[in-house]
Amino acid sequence: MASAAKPIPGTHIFDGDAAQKGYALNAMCFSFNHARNRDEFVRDEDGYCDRFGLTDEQRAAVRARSVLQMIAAGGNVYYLAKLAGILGLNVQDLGAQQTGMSVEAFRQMLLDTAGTPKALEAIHG
Amino acid sequence: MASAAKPIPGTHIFDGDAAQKGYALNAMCFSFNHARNRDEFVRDEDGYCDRFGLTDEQRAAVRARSVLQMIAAGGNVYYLAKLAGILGLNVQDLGAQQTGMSVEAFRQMLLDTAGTPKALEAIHG
Amino acid sequence: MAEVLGGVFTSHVPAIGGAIQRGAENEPYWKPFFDAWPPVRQWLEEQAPDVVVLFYNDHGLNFFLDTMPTFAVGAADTYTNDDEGWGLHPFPIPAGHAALSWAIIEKLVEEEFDVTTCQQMLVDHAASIPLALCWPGREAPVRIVPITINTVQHPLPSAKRCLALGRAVAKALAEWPGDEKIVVMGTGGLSHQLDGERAGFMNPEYDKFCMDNLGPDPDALTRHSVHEMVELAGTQGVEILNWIAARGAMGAHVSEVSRTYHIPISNTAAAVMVYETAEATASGAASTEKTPALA
Amino acid sequence: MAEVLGGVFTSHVPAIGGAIQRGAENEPYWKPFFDAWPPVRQWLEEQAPDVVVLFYNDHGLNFFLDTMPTFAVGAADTYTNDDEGWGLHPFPIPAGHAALSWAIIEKLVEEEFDVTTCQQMLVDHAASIPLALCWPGREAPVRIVPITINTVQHPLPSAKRCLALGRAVAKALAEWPGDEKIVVMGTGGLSHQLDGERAGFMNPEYDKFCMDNLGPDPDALTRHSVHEMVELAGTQGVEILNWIAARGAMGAHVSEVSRTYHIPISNTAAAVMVYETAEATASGAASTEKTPALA
Ligand SMILES: [Fe+3]
Ligand SMILES: [Fe+3]
Repeated sequence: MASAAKPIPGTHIFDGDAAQKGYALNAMCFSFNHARNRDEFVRDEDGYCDRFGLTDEQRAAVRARSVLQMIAAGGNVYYLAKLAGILGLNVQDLGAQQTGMSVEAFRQMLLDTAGTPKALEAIHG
Repeated sequence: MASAAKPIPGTHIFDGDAAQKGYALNAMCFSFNHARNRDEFVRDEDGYCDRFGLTDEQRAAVRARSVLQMIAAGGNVYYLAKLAGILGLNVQDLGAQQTGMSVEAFRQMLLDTAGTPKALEAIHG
Repeated sequence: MAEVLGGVFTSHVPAIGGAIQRGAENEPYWKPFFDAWPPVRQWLEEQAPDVVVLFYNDHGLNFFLDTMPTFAVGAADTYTNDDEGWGLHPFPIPAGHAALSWAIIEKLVEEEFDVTTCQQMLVDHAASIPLALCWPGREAPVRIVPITINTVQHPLPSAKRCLALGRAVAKALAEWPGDEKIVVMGTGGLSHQLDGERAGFMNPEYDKFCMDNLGPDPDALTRHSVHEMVELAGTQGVEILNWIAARGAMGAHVSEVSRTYHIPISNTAAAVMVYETAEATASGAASTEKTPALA
Repeated sequence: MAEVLGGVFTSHVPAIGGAIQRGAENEPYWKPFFDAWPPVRQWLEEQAPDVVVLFYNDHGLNFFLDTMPTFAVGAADTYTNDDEGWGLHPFPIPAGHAALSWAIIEKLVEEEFDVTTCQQMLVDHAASIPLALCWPGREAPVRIVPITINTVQHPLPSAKRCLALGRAVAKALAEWPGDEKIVVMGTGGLSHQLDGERAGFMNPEYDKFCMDNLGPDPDALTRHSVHEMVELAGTQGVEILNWIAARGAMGAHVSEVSRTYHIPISNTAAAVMVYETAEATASGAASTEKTPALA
């Protein structure tokens, strides 16, 4: 059920609609808690996606390694993080990809936040 | 956690204490939803009990086919019913065994309830 | 606008499923129970609901003690019944109504019910047998929203809490923008006890109290604690909690359409009741007799 | 009589676990965060708790969307951590305190919380990393009661509901007849967002609001809806719900013992706080400085 509340720019609420749409993709990612499943995905990505019944949109998103497409296809980042792990991507890599920044620029943005007046106030009281 | 309420004669509340005590036995019974597990139990009862880590008390109760002992060992009748199914016992058989009646007498007791004044009032308004 | 037309309440004893699958409906043992159903089926035929919101308890098909929810709401478009271990063939289960499920879930969480949501869920005989009784020999021509209540592992939710759950579901149904015709179902009970030295216990007096009050004054059923309900109705008689929640989902005012009470089915005092709402009554032909014959 | 001594609140970013397992605590990136911990460990050493009641959210190790509880309470004597898919070695998890778990479950259901009870439960990095930070290099010398809150799939429980959950746990702890010394833990947050075009979002102003108010006026944090919390704290910043529930479990009055706030750990604004109750303060030596240096 889509939230009636006002949208938050750049932010996707993982609600019932998304959970329903993303079920197969998230189920596949949940399976990556087990090393043998991660190995199997690496060995035969298409076959593994078949086994979980990914939709065309989900398969395309996975093939493109596109986090935003995965989210549009119902992926939840808590589960997608397990796929990211297989792909050797950490959350800065994911952040850079989604924001269209270089990883370096994304990291710098995070560091810069620490220097804002509000942050200094929160850090130093 | 044992209930603080007054005991009900002949009645065992399946509470946290029982659920904790009975976990292995109930887990074994839950597995009997699958035909292959029922077959495996029939083929090798001891081995199957081993696999689920039944306590000595639970194994003795199962070996004795004693429902009251199974309940004392933490069994819950919703799960035990699946074991009863393997043993070819229906709920009248279970009732007879627990009340110490013959199955015929237990069945008659159930029928007799229908003839009580309160039952006639409930049945016929 | 969606309409809640009424509710079907019934015992769900596994042996009923066996009788259906053996074709034993007309045997002397079974006939008094199955005779309750033609009027129920006629009422359903006339009301032609699109959706059933089904309150029941799982008996260890979908849930185990590793992860045992107090309240669980199915949120799928597909559900299946399965082998429960004692010989029933799986019954056909109609499609789910996931969109309505999510609307109910949103409302329940908003109203501070801490539900477990289930996008995958096996539904057991407590759902499949009532559907097979209502629509025999076929997949029920409705979509379902299954809602389970823990009646297995104490602490169970109180009758008051279950009634409140149902009433919150009623709010969700009232706000649902679709135009579906909805029937609620509550299954289980009435008095029975399968386990312990008191096995075979039934209590027609308490059952009559429940049947008499569920329609006009469901709050009357919330005066007993769960422990008192176990004493009054038997260890499995607490399944009346499913009836209480389903009654809550029907709104404030209902009238009794039919009632059957029969002892015994298996070890159980079996009951079948239909209530309808003013919406159903207004819709016409169906309920020529609003005053229950037996109440 | 059991005593609630205080609470430890911390972020639980997986990368912290990686830094621990690599021995990177003194690297420039990590030092400001790990420097928060010696005083916390000293406070724990002095308080010597027997039990930790641990509020956190599962990230897809134990729960999946098939069966997703709003609130789940562990009820086991044994828990384990496990492979979550991104390379952390499982951390040791101390024994559970099942008897206390059941007392909490009884009270929660009595107070109309519809919890899911888990006699088997994997606990993820949101539990294991905070324990490893408190008691590094060993299994924590406590028994635990893990309580999870759904922060993954909306609708999430409101901050108000989470605070009420914690307060009901406080009642259970107050009634518990054992003589254990208890510390609560709330993990997750503070502001961060991993997903979407706003990834990398943090909000020190909201974080400071939370840190300033959690102790003296936790109800202040319940003024925001979950949707507003997502806007203010980021999609994963809603993990502050775990802090709010844990705060509720501490009772009415607490004093701040320590506070560290550091940006960034991974994509997260990381915070570590300790509050203690009057019981801990009365117990002596520990808190020579009751007034927080930074508040
Ligand atoms: Fe039942
Ligand atoms: Fe987290």
